[in-house]
Amino acid sequence: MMFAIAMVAVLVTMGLALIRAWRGPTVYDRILALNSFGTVTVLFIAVLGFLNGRPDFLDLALLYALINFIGTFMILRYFLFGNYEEQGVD
Amino acid sequence: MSHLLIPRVITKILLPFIMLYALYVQFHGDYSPGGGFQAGVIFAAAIILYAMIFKVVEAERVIKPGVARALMAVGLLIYLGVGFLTMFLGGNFLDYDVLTHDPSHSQHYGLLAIEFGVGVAVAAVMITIFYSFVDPLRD
Amino acid sequence: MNPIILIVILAFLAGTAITIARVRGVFVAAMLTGIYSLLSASWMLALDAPDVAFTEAAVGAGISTVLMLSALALTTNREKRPDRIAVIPLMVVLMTGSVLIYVTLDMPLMGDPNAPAQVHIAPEYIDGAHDYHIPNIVTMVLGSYRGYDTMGETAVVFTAGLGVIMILGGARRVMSWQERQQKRREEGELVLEEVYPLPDADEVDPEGEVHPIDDDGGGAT
Amino acid sequence: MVVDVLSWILLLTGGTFSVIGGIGLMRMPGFYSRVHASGITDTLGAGSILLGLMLQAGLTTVTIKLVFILAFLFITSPTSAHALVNGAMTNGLKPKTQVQEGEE
Repeated sequence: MMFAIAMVAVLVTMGLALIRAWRGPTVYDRILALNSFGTVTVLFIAVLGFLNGRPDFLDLALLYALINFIGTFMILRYFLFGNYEEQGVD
Repeated sequence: MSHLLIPRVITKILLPFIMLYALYVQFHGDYSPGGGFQAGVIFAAAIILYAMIFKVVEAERVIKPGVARALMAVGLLIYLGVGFLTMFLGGNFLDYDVLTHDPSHSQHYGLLAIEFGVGVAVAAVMITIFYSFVDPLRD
Repeated sequence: MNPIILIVILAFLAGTAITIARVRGVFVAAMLTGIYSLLSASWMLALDAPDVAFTEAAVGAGISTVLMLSALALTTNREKRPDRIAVIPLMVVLMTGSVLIYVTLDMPLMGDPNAPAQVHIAPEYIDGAHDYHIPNIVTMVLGSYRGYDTMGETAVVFTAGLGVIMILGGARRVMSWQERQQKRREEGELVLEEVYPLPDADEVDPEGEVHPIDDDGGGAT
Repeated sequence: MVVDVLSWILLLTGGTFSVIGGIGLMRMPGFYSRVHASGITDTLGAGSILLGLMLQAGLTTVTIKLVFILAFLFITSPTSAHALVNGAMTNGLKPKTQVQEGEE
């Protein structure tokens, strides 16, 4: 039961972060939403394992945290610290 | 001062753990999700992270482009080599049972060997593709 | 609970796909593709396929986003706005989609014990993995039963690497940047120092922290 | 029993703060205030939920993995947020000081 409640909270947060990623309005908001979404996905996997009674797949959560970090930095590196003229509102 | 100071410090701290995690995924593939392909990708991601947060030149000092190219072939050759080894020992191509006396151990050894080959090949290919993509930008 | 999770995630996937189709910034689209991959990996995990989810997260969300961004850095940032709505491709997509949906009606339900895959081949895999004491059946199937297929896949990855080398990197790119710079300086051909001042060996910060090259975008640009 | 109650409390707190962070990410005006909101999800929300799960798992490998995940999240997400804000600031995104009409 408690895992179900946590799962609902996690799914709602995922949805809210996704809506921010869909709507923008600036690129920075989208990157922020991506970062937040990644964190919530890690939580999603952890809670899902407990909800199904088989918390064996936490390796995946670790991988997601890692990929999220790398992905965010990759985007930042190309987008913000690169020499691109078109930043800001897209 | 560079904008990337804090990311650099954090990346320095994290990189060993990322690589260790890649090795865990590589060699624990018999027991948990994962295997050579995923491990190779994670390892390549670690190198790419290093190249992006520091510089591509720095990463090229760690793994030279030529070495990455050679490892591409080496990975595939490890896989093929296991196949030919089993043929040499009297079995069929990629028939691991002949590797040792115990079939269960043979399976484990064979899987470890081919997963290692896959991991090396995938990591080298990803790093090579990354180098090829970023290289023209610098000139 | 699980069906609800699946439906919610599928709804998220649909929304992300629509957003990808609507945005014009190519970088933003690549980023949203990363979100899409992460979501589909979560969906696969909810369907009890952790190995596939692992691959999807590592490859789809990680490496392919990275490589996509690196490739996009070679081109422009903006997608061209199409002159008109392309009718024929839309028709093709809609028809293919409806055919696929129609086909799924004939497929066995998820988890159906009488599905051909479950009665025919799966028991053999499970018995084999049990006999050989390998807990992860997926690895077992990949390495042992389908060893030839996996070898082919490795060869495909290798070929992909070869293809990229042949298209993007000529023979000269085997040298690292510094070696090439050195060679050019020796040949008196070109001096890039004015653009990217190259530090001498003894001027390089031992920590490798700050190089002049960094401040205008560094290696990425 | 005590452990169950504790993990109920932690999971509820974590869930609540996650949703609060999500709502903030959704509703806050301007980019910089949204960073603040997402920080709540990343730290208090994630931390509480993972702690609650740890209490449920007991002393097993699962707990160790959860500790690793928590440590990883606590290191990486502030770094990402820092780099993001730094990049936005460098690229000249001005903080929003007033809510303007007709915008969200």
